Amino acid sequence: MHAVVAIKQVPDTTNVRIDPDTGTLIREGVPAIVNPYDVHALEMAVRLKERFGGQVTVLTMGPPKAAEALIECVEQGADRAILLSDRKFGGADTLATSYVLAGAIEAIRAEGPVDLLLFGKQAIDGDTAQVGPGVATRLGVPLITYAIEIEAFDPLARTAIVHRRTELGVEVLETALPALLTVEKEIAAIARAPLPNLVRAARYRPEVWDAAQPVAFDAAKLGIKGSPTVVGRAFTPAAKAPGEQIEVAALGLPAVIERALTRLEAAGVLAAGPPSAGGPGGGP
Amino acid sequence: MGADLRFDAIVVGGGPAGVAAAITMAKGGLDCVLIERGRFAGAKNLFGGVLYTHALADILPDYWSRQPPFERPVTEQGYWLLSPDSAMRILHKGECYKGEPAAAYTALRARFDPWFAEQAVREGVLVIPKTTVTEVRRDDQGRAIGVATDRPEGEVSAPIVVLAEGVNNLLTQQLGLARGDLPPRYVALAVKEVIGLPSAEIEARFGLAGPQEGVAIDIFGDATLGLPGTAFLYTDTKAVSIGVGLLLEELVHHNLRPYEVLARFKAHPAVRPYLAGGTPLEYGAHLIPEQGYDRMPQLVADGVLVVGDAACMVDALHREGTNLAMTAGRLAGETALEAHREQDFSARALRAYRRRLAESFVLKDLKQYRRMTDLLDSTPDLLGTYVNFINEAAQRYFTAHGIPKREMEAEILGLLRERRSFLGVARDLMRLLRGMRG
Amino acid sequence: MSERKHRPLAPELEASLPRVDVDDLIAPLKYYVDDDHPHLWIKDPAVCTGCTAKPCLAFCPVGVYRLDRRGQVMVGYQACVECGSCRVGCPFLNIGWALPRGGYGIAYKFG
Amino acid sequence: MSGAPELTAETGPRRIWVLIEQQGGRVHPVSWELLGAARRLAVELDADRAIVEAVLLGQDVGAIAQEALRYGARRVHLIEDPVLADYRNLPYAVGISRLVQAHRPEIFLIGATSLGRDLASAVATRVETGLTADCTELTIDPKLQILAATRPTFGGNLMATILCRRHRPQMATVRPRVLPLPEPLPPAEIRGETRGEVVRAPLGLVEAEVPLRRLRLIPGAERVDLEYAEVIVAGGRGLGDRDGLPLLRQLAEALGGVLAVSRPLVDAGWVSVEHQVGQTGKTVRPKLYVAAGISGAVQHRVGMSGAGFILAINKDPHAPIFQIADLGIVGDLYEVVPALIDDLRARRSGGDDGR
Repeated sequence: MHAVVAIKQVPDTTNVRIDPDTGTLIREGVPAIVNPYDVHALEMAVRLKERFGGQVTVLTMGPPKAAEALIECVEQGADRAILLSDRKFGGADTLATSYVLAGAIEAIRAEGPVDLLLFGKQAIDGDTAQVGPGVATRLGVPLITYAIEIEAFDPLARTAIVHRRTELGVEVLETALPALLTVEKEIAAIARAPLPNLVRAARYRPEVWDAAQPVAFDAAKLGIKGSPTVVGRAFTPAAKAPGEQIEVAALGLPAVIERALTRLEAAGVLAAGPPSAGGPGGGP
Repeated sequence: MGADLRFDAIVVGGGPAGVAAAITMAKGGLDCVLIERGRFAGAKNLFGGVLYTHALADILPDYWSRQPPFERPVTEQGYWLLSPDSAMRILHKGECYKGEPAAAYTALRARFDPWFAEQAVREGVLVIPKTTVTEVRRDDQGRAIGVATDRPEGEVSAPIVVLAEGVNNLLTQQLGLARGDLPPRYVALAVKEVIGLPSAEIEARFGLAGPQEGVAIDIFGDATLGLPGTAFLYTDTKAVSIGVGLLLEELVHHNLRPYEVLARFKAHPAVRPYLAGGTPLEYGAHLIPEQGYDRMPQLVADGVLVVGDAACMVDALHREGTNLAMTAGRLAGETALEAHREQDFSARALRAYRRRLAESFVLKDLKQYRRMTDLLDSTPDLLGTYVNFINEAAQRYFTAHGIPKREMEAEILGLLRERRSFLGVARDLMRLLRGMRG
Repeated sequence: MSERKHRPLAPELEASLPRVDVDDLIAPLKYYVDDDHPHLWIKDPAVCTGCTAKPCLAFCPVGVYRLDRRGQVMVGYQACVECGSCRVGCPFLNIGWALPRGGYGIAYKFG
Repeated sequence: MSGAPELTAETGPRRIWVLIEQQGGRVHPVSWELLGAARRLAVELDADRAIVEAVLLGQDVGAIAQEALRYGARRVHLIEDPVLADYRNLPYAVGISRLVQAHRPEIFLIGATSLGRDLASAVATRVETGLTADCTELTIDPKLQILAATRPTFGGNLMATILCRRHRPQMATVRPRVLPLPEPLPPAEIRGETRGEVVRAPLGLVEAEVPLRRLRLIPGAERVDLEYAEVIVAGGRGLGDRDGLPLLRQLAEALGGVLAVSRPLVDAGWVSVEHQVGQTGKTVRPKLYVAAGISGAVQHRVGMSGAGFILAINKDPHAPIFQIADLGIVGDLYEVVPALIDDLRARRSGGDDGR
């Protein structure tokens, strides 16, 4: 069994601050972490390795500092780590990113078969959820997003049964392998890494692949050049105007409740939507 | 895998003491593992902010070329004596503090310690983060043979274990090397805030020529409500570090919230202008072991060496700690190298560590100031009394009242006498002298 | 060495202490919370009930110890910065104190 | 079967496309929201040539195509095929990509639902164009005359307006409920509208080519997931008593949401930490956040300030939570919450929920 996990090093958005003057991210003191969903993707891969044997390869595209994130993945049980790092990759949007990751995975597949590709459902910095589907599309492998459980996995028959969460409920899908899964956190609970993994990680240096070696990427499809989208403007969300404050003591309870429900309705946050339009995703 | 987890030496803790020991041992050819419980070396560490470089130079003579992440060189230093509404400032600056590398730098531990640990990695130390050592493993004769950690398959073995676990020295206690836990009267709780300011603003406020200059001020008196303790205000590159430390027993006794003491200090008219408009970046707290020479834990056992805060190596009077810790770490490392050469890890052999320490400034200073904590502890209002007196005396001295100077001098003496009898003053002076002279 | 001389704090000093919401102070701190593994605990709640001073409510620098409406001491270990004050400062040594599991707890960004 | 002959880029229609998301014959309302937005964008872009068209895939969904016309689509590109009965990425992506390549829309909007986000990226990759995810605002940049799609990033701390200058279509997924739901036109007006038409296209893919099968659907087996809950009712120290929790649970049920708490209640051991919102707990971004008896220390606020609408209930008129609340009720939560529950229940059963 060979699983490839793609990860991203992200600033910890629970701790992020934005410079109100420049509208840019204050990197000072913001810890970099492995995208939390990706950690669960990796954990799933490691569980499969423990059950079926084989290996887990982890890869990321990022600056040299992203090697830290890969080393954390080795701690968590990855056998091999590849850092795709080159100035030419810089400024990539999701299309250019999926081009590089797909190219790297092709190269890994050329060395030997890969059974499963695992991605976090999205990165917490951009929240786009686009790279996984993009890579699956480029590689022509089946895609299952929002996976929450691998019910069955058969590397010999090359099939798997995967649960996927949607607004409708949980879809149970049977897929051919290799497939690409983007996962929710419940795909696998994080187990505490054993000490020998940490020892190995402390000595491990990830392989670094650049734009020329071992994959000769098409420069036109890389980085800013290869990215159809650009950020036109970045700004901090307008500070909320102070909200309305109403006092039970002053207005009386019925008036306060009436006002509250009117406001909630106007804000469109009451669950009851129009019955005719109450489609699949209608209710929360 | 078992064979992989066998080393020549284990260091517990990635602070200055542990890293210094690890580097020294690795340079001497030992296969050394350093186990750190934080996400990275330094994640749990906090200090006021002044780091003396002499100890670093002894460990890494080429440290300057390795670009340590210091904040600012300390080119001006001294004391503020605060009364509730005034301040006597005694500061020293001069060309003597210039030149690279400087004798002291301000630093932030979550930046400096990872760099220092990285130097250990460069020297061949295996640094394992995110792992808490839970026990020192001993054979049936009580000799340390390794450690257990909180990770699955988490045993590591080595004939020598250096405990650099910090002020909460649970392992040292577990081994029976410390006589009981830290008593609250010999431990200070320090709280600190790092407050972000543009560097040009810092330079304007503190009268600095540029980022190549910095200030370290220790503050006494009203900053701690006159209670035994000190406060500090240090300039970092793009922030100031401000904090206050009080003997824990005082906090307990007076039911004080340390962050309120800090907030009060920050609001002092002599302090507030330096912080105005700053962005609070981080708040933190740390214990400082001030039990001194007479109550230090035993420093060695069979296969065990204790260094740094775990061994209470803090000179509170001179705000020195990291340099003592680094030096102790280095000397422990040298002792471990010797032990490996002789293949003798017994406490008797390791006692060379204590001898080395005794010959160094570490134990000499600790011994000299062995009575300081007791002095403050037994005379808790000493600081407040004298600091307020000095401020009032200064005010009289610097103001013309239309009275003869001789009368003014008598008045100043009177101010002192209101506060303390002549006998009391004499006794305080004696104690202070004894405290200073050892 | 000599007798403790704790004079009570002058009332005007007491009054000069500003009220600070410690939750605001710890807001910028980075914690890796270990959900199912509290590393602080009350050894014997009855001892706390009998402790009138409850200095832990004040001296803990991050306000880990608070009272619920029923007067019981609650332990918010998630906010702990692992300084150790409560371990040695509790007059009855009634606070169980362990190190968080490796990798969890406070991670200073400046220190 | 095909639509009107294509015209040249200079004179032909400038198409703004909207995906009509349906599953099992039920339309996700975001599709109508997007048709409304597309009509507005068409006016902003080019009142003469810009037209709004819908894309609809599925099996036996002809009635939905008619409904799309009622919501303002001039034309519906319809692919009906048994392979499309259940949503699967590959056949949908293939079908839509072929339509895109055939008709070259300028803008293509898709709901940021799990289906939409799954699909949009596959389509964008196939046609090699730019896609902006999870937008909350769409306009036409007045100078560049292209789509300006604004979206939150870094956990809502930063807004970014994304442009796709050269590639077409300019694709965006848009969050449900950030745009108003338009009124459908009455059926009579559609019949009178000559350009309202449904154009069918073949899928060009057979079942054997799809390497994925849906075995079954476990409906509504959704676990409580605070981080992604749309409605959260949270209690804090002001609850005073553990007995207040069932009350908040009832309010949460009445609002279709889940229960959360601030730190003191977790510390007190009333609730497990997975319900905790705040700096040492979870960060949430629901559409509605009801803070009952929460003072709103920064430590809590950092976990929930991204909520769409914050309703705060607190006795203390100076509680900091009121600084960020959209609506603050100063009063005893033990009075206010039961009254809210009663009214919400009355509304639900009374059926005066008009529209």
